[in-house]
Amino acid sequence: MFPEADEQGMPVMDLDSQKYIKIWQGPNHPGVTGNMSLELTISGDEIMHAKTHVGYLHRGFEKLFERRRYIQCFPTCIRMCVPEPDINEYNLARGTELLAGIDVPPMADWIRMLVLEMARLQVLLRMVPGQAGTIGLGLGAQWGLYYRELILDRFEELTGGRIYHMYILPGGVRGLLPDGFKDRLEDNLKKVESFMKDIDRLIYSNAVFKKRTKGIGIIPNDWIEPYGITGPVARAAGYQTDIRLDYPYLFYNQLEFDYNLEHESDVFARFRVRRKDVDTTVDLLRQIMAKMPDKGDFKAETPNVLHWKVPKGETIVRCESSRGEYTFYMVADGSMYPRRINLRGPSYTHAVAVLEKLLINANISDVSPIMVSLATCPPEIER
Amino acid sequence: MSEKKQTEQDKFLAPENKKHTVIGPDGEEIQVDPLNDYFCTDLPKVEAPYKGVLEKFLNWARAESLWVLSYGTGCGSIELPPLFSPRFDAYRFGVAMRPTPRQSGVLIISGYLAVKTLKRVIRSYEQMQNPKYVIALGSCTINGGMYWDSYNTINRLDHYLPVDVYIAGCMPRPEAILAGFNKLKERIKSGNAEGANEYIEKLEWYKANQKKIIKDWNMPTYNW
Amino acid sequence: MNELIDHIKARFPIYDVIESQPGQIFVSLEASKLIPMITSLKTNHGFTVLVIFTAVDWIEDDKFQITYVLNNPKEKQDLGIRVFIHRDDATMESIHHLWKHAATFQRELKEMFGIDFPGSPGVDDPFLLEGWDNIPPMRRDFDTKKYSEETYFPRPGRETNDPATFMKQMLYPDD
Amino acid sequence: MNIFPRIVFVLLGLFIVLNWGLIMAGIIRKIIARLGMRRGIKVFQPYINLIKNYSIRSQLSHGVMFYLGPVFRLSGGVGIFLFMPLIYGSDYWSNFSFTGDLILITYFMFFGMLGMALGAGEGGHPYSAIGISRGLAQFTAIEVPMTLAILSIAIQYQTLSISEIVAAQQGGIQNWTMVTNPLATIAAMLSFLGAMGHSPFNVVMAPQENPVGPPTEYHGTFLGVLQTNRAILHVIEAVLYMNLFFGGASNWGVLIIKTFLIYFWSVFVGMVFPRFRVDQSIPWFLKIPLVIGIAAIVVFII
Repeated sequence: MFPEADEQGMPVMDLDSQKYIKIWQGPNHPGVTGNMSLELTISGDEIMHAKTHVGYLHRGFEKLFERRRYIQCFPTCIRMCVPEPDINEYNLARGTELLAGIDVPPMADWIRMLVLEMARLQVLLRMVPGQAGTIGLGLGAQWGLYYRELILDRFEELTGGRIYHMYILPGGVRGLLPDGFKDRLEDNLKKVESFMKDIDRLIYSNAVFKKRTKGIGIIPNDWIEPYGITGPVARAAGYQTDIRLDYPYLFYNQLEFDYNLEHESDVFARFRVRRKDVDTTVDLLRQIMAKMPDKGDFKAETPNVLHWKVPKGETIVRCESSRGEYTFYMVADGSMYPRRINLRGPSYTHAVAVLEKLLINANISDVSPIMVSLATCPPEIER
Repeated sequence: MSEKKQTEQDKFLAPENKKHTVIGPDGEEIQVDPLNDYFCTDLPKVEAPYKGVLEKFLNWARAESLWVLSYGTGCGSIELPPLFSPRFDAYRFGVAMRPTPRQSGVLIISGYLAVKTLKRVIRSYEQMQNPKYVIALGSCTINGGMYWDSYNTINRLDHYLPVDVYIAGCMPRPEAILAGFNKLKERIKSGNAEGANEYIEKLEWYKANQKKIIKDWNMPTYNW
Repeated sequence: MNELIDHIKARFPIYDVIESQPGQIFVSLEASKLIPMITSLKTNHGFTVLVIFTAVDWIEDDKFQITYVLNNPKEKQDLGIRVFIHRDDATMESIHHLWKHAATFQRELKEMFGIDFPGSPGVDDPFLLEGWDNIPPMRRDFDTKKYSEETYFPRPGRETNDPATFMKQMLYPDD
Repeated sequence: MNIFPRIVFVLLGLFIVLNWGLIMAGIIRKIIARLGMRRGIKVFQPYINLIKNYSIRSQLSHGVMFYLGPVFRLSGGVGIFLFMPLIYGSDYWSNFSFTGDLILITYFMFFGMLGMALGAGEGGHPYSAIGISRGLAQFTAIEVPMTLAILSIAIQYQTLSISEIVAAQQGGIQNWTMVTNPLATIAAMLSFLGAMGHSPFNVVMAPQENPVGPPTEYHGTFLGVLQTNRAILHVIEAVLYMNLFFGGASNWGVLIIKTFLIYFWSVFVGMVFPRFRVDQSIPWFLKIPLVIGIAAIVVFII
């Protein structure tokens, strides 16, 4: 029984009629990804109307950038997407280089690529087993966090930080790889691969898991462009998109890999795409380690960063995050401070417009699998 | 409450919390003012601790069984899942996550607080039961940290909630958080962690600070 | 890409054409011509994805720049369209009928810059802020530091040094 | 035996069962932790949690029924205990067992649920209400194969007294119901999965989908009573299954080992499966276990 709609298309639901309950999922709800909330009107177990409320993490980054010099923006900008901070560094560094016209030495680009792929692996190791945690299979998530720690160890060795690295700077990176780094990383990759076999058995061939995730949260193919859906969510619908292949940045055009596609476009298909992404990432890391030079210049000459007047101009920079296309729009006005840095992450549409539409008629128990399958990350909506 | 303030409060009220009429099952019309009728408007009272050995024993039990409200308020929440993972395993120390504020005793403020979150944090804190403890994670709860000049994040948490333990860093490593838990345990065992009673004693000051920045205060003074 | 620009130039008065990167062009346009142009780009030229939709405050010219970056997924091209409107009484035509998620962008712009988009669904709902009673925060005349100091009880003891003068002080105190 | 010594032994038995329930919870959590490559909680952590919950200073009540909910739940658990013979052949440890106790015990299993539902409903939290509707619907589905299995055993042994059923299974493993009536055992063990509240049938109290179901509003002493009840209930339901299907226990050592293994069966399954939605779990119970249960009856009628 679906409620009537008023002239603006909003459903009319009289809460006093006792047919509907309004419940809030979040902000402190373990099934909601991050600090955001959903206002759900339900009838029985079926969701009649959903509205996303964001802004719980709004820090005004884009305002703060107006008061920060370019180099001061770096420590701030990485906090915009907490689970995967390195893409912010890369985008900001690349945008600054494009605006200022700096050429980056090839060695720096290889190391950047290594860092970005390690970051992607780190996120996927949390996300791929963790998605089963939302429907009650927490064992894989426990194991996954252990293997994620191994990658974080490598980050710590390389950059000194666990979560926030600040390793990529305009003009290059902060340093070369330590001795024996590649061997240790290769060792970890082997462990990750054998762990992924366990995950295949535990999660992806689990009957109950399939039953819970197949056929829910289906995104039709014709939503993708009007809603601006990107990344694994679009690839699960059979839509070929991967920024690394479409708009090759760094040296991605020298590596061999392909789109990871699925066609069912339900929650399980999105989980499958992420699973394939892990294999791709591990493979890419191996290729990068094999192809990168051992030595070289890792930082280009830049002006004194505290007196760096970046010439007037505007540009957009994009890269592929683990969740989809991640884009920065930068405007410089010729002063030492950026005029405007605008971030548009995949969650901006996934968690607001798409989620509100996708939850209609869903079962209330399926809210958290659907949210996790869209990989919503509130901080990048709110900034 | 003055007339002007009343209309200001009404502006922010959720539609279901506005004064309205409900038609009962027998056709009777009932006037409802949800803020006064559905919510408890009483203020809390100070609950004095017991004396002597009994309180010491109970404090030991409270310290060894810390139930944390799983509310990731900021970026520090990215380090909370690793805390319960094989490498750090906070369960060893009696720390566990609870999904509802009624059953939890520790509120971890994991990082900066936007004003909108602060409102929910206050509600969650007030829904927790005495005794309750607050751990503030990260520099941003101490003096604003990275966001000291932001228009939407608070600078010092101790003006809004009584804080038991601060853990500095941006963001603090899991080891630091574990050390913070141990510090909290020491504090509870020594009987000094009476933040809940302190909050009730200085309720007016805390409420004045909270209402200064939460401009749309559309809830009862104390959210039971 | 250049053919496309020539083609558009023939029909719409665009100026300030700048190629910021290969395959990425920014053009400026009069505000009233925007809807016909992006409708034409979307239906005839394959620019089906809206990537960026944001505003820049040029307070010294008393203007808001609204930027629409459209993407052509087939040809791998980006076209940024700049539109300038006056800061006071800032109103722009809504594009929510062209892209479903445009309403979200418009809600944010209304809240952060005070740019109105009449007809966009839910544009007046608060998006990120709650109970905000000051001027829209992303306008450049809003001083976030002053607001923060007045509102949020700064803890005494924080020393803020401008990096450039601080460095000068530390390295060359005699100058 | 005189009534007063019997009451003393009942209280003593309750104390032992409560302690074993708490320690078992600790051991199980420890095993789960080891599976997740962790050290896990201290074995005595459930005791500390219990003391902590009883030491919460402020309590909120939402009305009389809210108070009575945990009390009903506890009386349901204690009620099962009172009529359950614990040790075979011992007059001291057979509690108030009488000839029709099997029927009474199945009634008590539902009694606690209903009382809890009334109490939690008064809490007024929407998640409580959702949890209650899910819980009652699912528990009704769980009861069906369970009841069929019990009927099958009653037909097999021609009695409704648990003591007599245990007595009939003595004399070696070949006499256990597990061997003599495997169909009923399978149906009952499948419904046991649902009764214990582990995955895949714990959507009632799932932290992710529904934090945390009926006990959402319960805290402090109320939660302490619920935890006490859970410790008793887990052991005593395992004792019921032990008595009906696995030959009972002739001393406390055997009881502890058998209840642990029976309870561990539900944990074991729960570790490797995610949870069903309630609209998937009810059809599941009404398909496989139900068919097996009917078959178990049909076999003995023929």
